[in-house]
Amino acid sequence: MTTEFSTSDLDHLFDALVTRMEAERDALCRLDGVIGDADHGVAMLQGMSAARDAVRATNGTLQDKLNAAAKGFLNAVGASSGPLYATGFMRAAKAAGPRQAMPRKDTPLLIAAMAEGIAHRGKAMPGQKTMLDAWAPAAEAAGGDGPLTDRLDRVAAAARKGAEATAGMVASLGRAARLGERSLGHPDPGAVSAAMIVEEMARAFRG
Amino acid sequence: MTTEFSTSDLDHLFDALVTRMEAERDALCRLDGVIGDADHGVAMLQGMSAARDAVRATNGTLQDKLNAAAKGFLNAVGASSGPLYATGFMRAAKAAGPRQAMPRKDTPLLIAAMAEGIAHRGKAMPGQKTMLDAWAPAAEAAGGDGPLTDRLDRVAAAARKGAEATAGMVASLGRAARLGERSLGHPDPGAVSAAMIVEEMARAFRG
Amino acid sequence: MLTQKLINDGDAAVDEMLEGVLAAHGDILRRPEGSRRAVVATDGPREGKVGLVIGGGSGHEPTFLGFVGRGLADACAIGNVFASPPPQPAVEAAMAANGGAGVLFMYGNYAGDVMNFDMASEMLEMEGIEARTVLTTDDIASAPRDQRDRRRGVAGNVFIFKAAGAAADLMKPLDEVERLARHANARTFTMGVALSACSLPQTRRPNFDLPAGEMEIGMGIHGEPGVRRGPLRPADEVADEIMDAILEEMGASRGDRVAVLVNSLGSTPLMELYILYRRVADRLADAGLAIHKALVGPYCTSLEMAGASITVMHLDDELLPLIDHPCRCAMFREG
Amino acid sequence: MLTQKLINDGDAAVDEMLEGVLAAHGDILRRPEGSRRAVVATDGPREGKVGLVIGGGSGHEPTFLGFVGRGLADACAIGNVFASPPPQPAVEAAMAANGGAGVLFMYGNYAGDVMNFDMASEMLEMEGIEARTVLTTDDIASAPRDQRDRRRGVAGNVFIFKAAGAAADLMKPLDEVERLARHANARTFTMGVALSACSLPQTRRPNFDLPAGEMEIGMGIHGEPGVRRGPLRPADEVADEIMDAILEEMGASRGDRVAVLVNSLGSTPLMELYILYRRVADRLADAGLAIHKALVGPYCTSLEMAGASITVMHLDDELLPLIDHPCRCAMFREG
Ligand SMILES: Nc1ncnc2c1ncn2[C@@H]1O[C@H](COP(=O)(O)OP(=O)(O)O)[C@@H](O)[C@H]1O
Ligand SMILES: Nc1ncnc2c1ncn2[C@@H]1O[C@H](COP(=O)(O)OP(=O)(O)O)[C@@H](O)[C@H]1O
Ligand SMILES: [Mg+2]
Ligand SMILES: [Mg+2]
Ligand SMILES: [Mg+2]
Ligand SMILES: [Mg+2]
Repeated sequence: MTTEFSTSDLDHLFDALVTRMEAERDALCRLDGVIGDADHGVAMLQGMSAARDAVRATNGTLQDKLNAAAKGFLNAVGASSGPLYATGFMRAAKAAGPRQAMPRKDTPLLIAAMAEGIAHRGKAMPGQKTMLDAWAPAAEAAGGDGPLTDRLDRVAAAARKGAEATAGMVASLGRAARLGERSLGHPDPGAVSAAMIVEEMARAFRG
Repeated sequence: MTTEFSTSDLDHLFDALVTRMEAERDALCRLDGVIGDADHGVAMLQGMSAARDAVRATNGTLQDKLNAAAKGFLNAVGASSGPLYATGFMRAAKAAGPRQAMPRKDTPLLIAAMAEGIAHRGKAMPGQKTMLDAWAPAAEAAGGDGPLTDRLDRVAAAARKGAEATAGMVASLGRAARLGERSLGHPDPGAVSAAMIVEEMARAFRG
Repeated sequence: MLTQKLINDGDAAVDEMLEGVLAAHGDILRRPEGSRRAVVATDGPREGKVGLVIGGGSGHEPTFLGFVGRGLADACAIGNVFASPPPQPAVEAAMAANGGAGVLFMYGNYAGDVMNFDMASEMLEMEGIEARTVLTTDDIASAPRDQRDRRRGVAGNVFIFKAAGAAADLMKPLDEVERLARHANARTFTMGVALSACSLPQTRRPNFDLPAGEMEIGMGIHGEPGVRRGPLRPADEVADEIMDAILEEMGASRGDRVAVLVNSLGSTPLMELYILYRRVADRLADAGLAIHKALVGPYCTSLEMAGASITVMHLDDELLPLIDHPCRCAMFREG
Repeated sequence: MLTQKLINDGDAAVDEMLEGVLAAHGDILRRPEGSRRAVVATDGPREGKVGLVIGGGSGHEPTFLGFVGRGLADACAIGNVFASPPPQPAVEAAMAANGGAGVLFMYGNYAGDVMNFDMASEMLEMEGIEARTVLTTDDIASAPRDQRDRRRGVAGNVFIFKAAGAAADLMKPLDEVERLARHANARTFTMGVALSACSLPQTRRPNFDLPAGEMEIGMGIHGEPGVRRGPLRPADEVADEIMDAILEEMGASRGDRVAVLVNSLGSTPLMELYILYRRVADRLADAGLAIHKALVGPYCTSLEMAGASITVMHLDDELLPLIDHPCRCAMFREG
């Protein structure tokens, strides 16, 4: 296990993200079917697949690859997830910088950067029952200190907890907002997939 | 029990036919669904209801009432059953003649007349898997001798047996003809409803 | 479990639909005085013109009543769901369409329709109105090629009626309209598949059972079983099977022109129809045939049945201008 | 149990549909050079004309791409099923539609669409092309009246796009086209019910569960849950509930004119739509409103969902000629 997170580690992260989304596609669609339009799993799988292809096709720095991921995801998907994840990946690209590798201890910053991008693009506030309710607590946990694995564990746990908490929220943004009280009791699909993505990132960063 | 079959007996016969078709509508539709277009029960109920209404609205002879039944049935239904039963009722009207009542012992002739009308209109041959495969044997049995109740029992049994036998025939007329061998094993809905109608007529004629 | 429908009363569905159609398309359609189940084009029938009268069961909308209007059919007789109209509305439609040059009945070849329309023709004869009949028999799956006259009429109706309607609109005499109608029918070929059952408004139960993962090949437009049942296959393979059969029947030469209809039987959406059309266009191009006209959509339906049919009309110098002839119907417009 | 569809590969369905559309309607539509998911009208855009660009997810056909053509939209950006297109095709559509007088984006008000089209507008700004945006918000069930700008855009798109497209075709300047588009949107009201779920080509599973005997009232056009779930009721009662809500919102005066659309969400057949229309016409007559234009059919669908929506556009002297303005699109023609 090296102390560096390299471009090839990034390639593997995107492989893992695709595998995870493949496994979860139908479950995410079902969640979206309850309060949305049932396509979230399809969008996330298509987006991550395109991102993975773009990342693999790019021979460059972490920044280049993450920018390619952003573009690949966006052009394959559109929808809500497209602009949100594209902006997230672009912020992560900036945070990773034009390097072939970065210290693993700094990788939690990528999660914080993703969250910032998503918040910037979607203009959601925590508590509105969106993917930000998983990304924002993850970002907050990413800022903590202690050994890397502990921090990453806390990051993943925070995202998961955040996603679970959306079940208790009334949506006020996105497709589900028109549901009002009827959205209560059902987790937000975007928050649930966010927790999965954070978990895969944490696993990959840990090494 | 009178020995005459009167216009008011005819009214009651049509009541019974409507009640029977009400009870059998969905079963006949299911049979038609297997080898046809699933509407036979609907057509027979609509037709008999309109015939009943027309019969009741006509203050005239048996002939008048049966002609009214023909017109009522036809105009309510169209389809295959419409012209067939309309022609059948018109022949029966002729056989009954311009009388208020007819001897019960002659009533089997009405069944034979119905069968003739149906054969004339549809130009079917026995064995082609149509309602004629119930009506034709009924008509033949109607020509037999012996006490009325025995004759009517034989008429009803012949119709039922004829209808059952259609399951073993390959259709060569009507909607099911395009099915070829696939029609084998399924009784013809028109023959099945014909056996029911013959049974109701036999019951009414018996008194 | 009853199927879900937006209706009031199953027995009233056809009459209520008709009221809605007349309310929406009063500029194009009206009911002849005293008639309940016939409609006539407001500006179709005229002195000296052959009257084209179409008809059949309901549940196939826009077929049949949607094709009444200037340039196409003059009048239509409307039956119950999947049931031929009785003779009476056919007579009323014919009387309304009659311009003194005779009337042509056109409808799909079904036992019930033949009996009812033949009775109507006899009644018209007594009125001194000459009524001829041309049956449509475009469903190549419904009988072998040497028994063409036993075949059913299905979605090809659209092109066949259109050709006949144009001929009548061009004031051709009855003999000629009849000849062109037969000619149009002889050159029109359809085959379809069904992916789910429909249900009648009265029973609200699936008309037949089709297990998941299967389709019915050669299905009629009333849910009558087709040629055979087989596993559901990809759209391109379905299009290929149908196009193989149609191209074989049609016997066209490279350079010939065709009109094509990719038709939804009801609930199959445009997305699937265009996926089919893409393959159909490829196959026609491979065969060296030029697509002169393409229709894609629900033109001849079976209530909410899922499935599609493909129709190809083999055009020639006579048919081409008839297919291009403008028409203005309640549910179909060209030119 | 997978739903039954005539497709090849769920992920390829939109692209294959688009190929079919271009093959069938090459006289009206083409793809801009190098573009995968944009279409432009062959004779729409022209020097000095405001370019009207519409777009949204697929699965609503004929909305959106079917409304591209002379007199209506100049170009369209095409997303995945129920998913906003990304910015790139929106930019390509805008470039193709641009006649130097600015571009107007029009689409339904959904979070995803807003984000993607806003990104497209930013990219166009960098190219020196002025792009304005008018969101459609006609679904009265999707938010209270005082939050009109949070409402969804649904089947009313047809009338709203048509009014804006006519204004652009009449060579009105960008300010005026934008004003009329907003005016058209403000006067258009839609509400729908769903009777069954649709399913995505990728998952082929019902998008949501709707127990037999129930309907979803105020359902969106992507299967998003509506206002509430209730027992399935007769067509007249459904029409009444919707018309009560629309008439209340519209606040029209006796003698006013309206355009009406009774729309199928997919598998609801014409028979049911006309039964609904019959009641809608009665209700409008009772309110003293004159129906100037009536559309009945599948205009804005959700794949094979069962259900229907009713749209009423409250016409005035500005909107009436725009609704009557001729248009010639791949899947919609007027005049
Ligand atoms: N403004 C927003 N900010 C953050 N997340 C959002 C916003 N709008 C929607 N989302 C997220 O997007 C998810 C839906 O994504 P997806 O199903 O792919 O797109 P769509 O809603 O276009 O179908 C929601 O569950 C929610 O988490
Ligand atoms: N030519 C014919 N002669 C006698 N019976 C016929 C003929 N054609 C059809 N039938 C009968 O009609 C029945 C179908 O009636 P129905 O379902 O009411 O009409 P349709 O076939 O028009 O839907 C068949 O089961 C068959 O018994
Ligand atoms: Mg979604
Ligand atoms: Mg039948
Ligand atoms: Mg029938
Ligand atoms: Mg979506």
